Amino acid sequence: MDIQGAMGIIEGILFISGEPVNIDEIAKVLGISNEQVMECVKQLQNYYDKPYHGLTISKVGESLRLTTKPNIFPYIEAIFKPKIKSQLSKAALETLAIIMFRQPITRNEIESIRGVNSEKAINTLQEKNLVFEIGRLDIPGRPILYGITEQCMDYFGLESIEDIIIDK
Amino acid sequence: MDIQGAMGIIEGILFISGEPVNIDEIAKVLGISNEQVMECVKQLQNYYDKPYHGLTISKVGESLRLTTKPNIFPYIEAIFKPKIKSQLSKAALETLAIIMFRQPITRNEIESIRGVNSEKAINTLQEKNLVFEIGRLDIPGRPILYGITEQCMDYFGLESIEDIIIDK
Amino acid sequence: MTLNIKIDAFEGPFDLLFHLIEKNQIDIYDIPISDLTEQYLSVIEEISENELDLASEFLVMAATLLSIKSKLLLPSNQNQEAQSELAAMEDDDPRDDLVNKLLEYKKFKEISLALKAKEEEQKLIFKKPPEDLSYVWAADFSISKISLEDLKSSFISVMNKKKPEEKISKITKDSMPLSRKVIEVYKILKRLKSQVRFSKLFSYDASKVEIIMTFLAILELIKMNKILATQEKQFGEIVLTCREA
Repeated sequence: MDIQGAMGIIEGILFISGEPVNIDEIAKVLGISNEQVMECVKQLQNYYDKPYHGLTISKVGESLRLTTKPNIFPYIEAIFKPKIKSQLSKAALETLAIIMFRQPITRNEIESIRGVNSEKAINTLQEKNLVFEIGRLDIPGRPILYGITEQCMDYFGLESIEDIIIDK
Repeated sequence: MDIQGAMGIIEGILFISGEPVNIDEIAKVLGISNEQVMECVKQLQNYYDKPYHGLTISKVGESLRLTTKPNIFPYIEAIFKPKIKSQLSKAALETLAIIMFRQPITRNEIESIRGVNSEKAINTLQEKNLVFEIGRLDIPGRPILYGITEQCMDYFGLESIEDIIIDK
Repeated sequence: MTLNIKIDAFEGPFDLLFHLIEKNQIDIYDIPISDLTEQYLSVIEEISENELDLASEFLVMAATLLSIKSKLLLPSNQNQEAQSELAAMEDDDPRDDLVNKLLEYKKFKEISLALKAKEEEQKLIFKKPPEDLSYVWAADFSISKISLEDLKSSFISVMNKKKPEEKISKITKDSMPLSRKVIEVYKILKRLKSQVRFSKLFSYDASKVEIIMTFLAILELIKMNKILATQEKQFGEIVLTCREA
């Protein structure tokens, strides 16, 4: 498989999927290594960086996704009137921040860091599929352990959770 | 609006839409003429023609659309087919089970049990002659009532509907 | 000092403390507990005038602050002979625990702000709806691999699947009005005629709200002179008896 052909296929796969696609899966279908996939992505991204392209490829967690560039947002808005995406409350963001860096973590531990009841915030995050029950702790009461989902990385556009600390 | 910026926006709009977008609409949002839109498309197409791109723009009637190139289809199939196939059969199996044990039943009722749109699944089952329209419910909208066909009963060796008892 | 603060603006007592610390440019490693406690109390006082339902967490923090304040006052009453002991005291600053918790909270507060910024960024970019390819393979569904047993188990699993509606019905159960709960509890006690332990009035997996409601119902019944409640020791089991027997 030559690299140019692989680039086109990767572009097509991401286009069809809409949702982020796992790098392993792409590598498997193309019969190349993950590193080769990333090399293709890097080259595609070089093209996308040109001003005459409105798309961009990004890595979220262990997946790749094709999205529009932020700068064309006003035009997208003008033609499609996208639904206003509901944003997370302060409570939900705080709770998510804790789960992200302390996972797996119980509700009790979250509440002792925040100092307030966090049941509602956790429920909201679960409904939005940003956190999930990883398992249960083997102590009396068998409390639920929470962790973040793959979709959470997509939601915030994070390649890894360290991005959040580095960007600060 | 410079032409490069317009190209990026057109690309983004076609990408998001997934369906053909009317040229007039694009021209209006960008504040340029239809001819200028087509000039942008021509230039974008020059780039897409390169082997390292898997997408292509085409004009259908008075609209434009972005699709994958036909030559990458085998890879699309290889990566998405297993997923879609198993989803499809799971949906069909669930829907058939519900119709079998709850007939006569409307699509609404099926969907409230499954929690997802079930139109495609019902269509598939009808095409396979496993379920059919028994009649209609005498309420506003007169929704269709579904039941399993004789063929389906034969297949599973059921003498009559009464044989079907769920031992829960 | 006039404080014009709404409790909604704060995520909890730590958040409120932070607001005060930043506003007064306090060094977090050397918190003037007296001042801070005073300010904290005046804020929650003002708030609780309007919102009686002030979250208990805010009151717990008030108690914590007061307790730290009193501990800090203690060493000054002791004699100054034991120099070494004093050094040990410094190691064991009563504020440490609070400071550590505040620092921990601050870290996540900052991360949550960074997440907020990322969320804003992501608002501007769009994914494309996935292409519906199912039509390409619709013909592949085949009944030949399915048995009646498959159908039964599929049916049972789909019927048992948790549905969002269940959450709604759970809420109505939780928010049973107190008056109904009072009647319910009284009926149980009257029927049993003997002593009943408080913990037997709700199932082991009862929600917090349910337990609180039951407790409130008990208080109500005691006030109404309908039942007797005894508790042998602190945090011990509460035993209830019906007065009319």
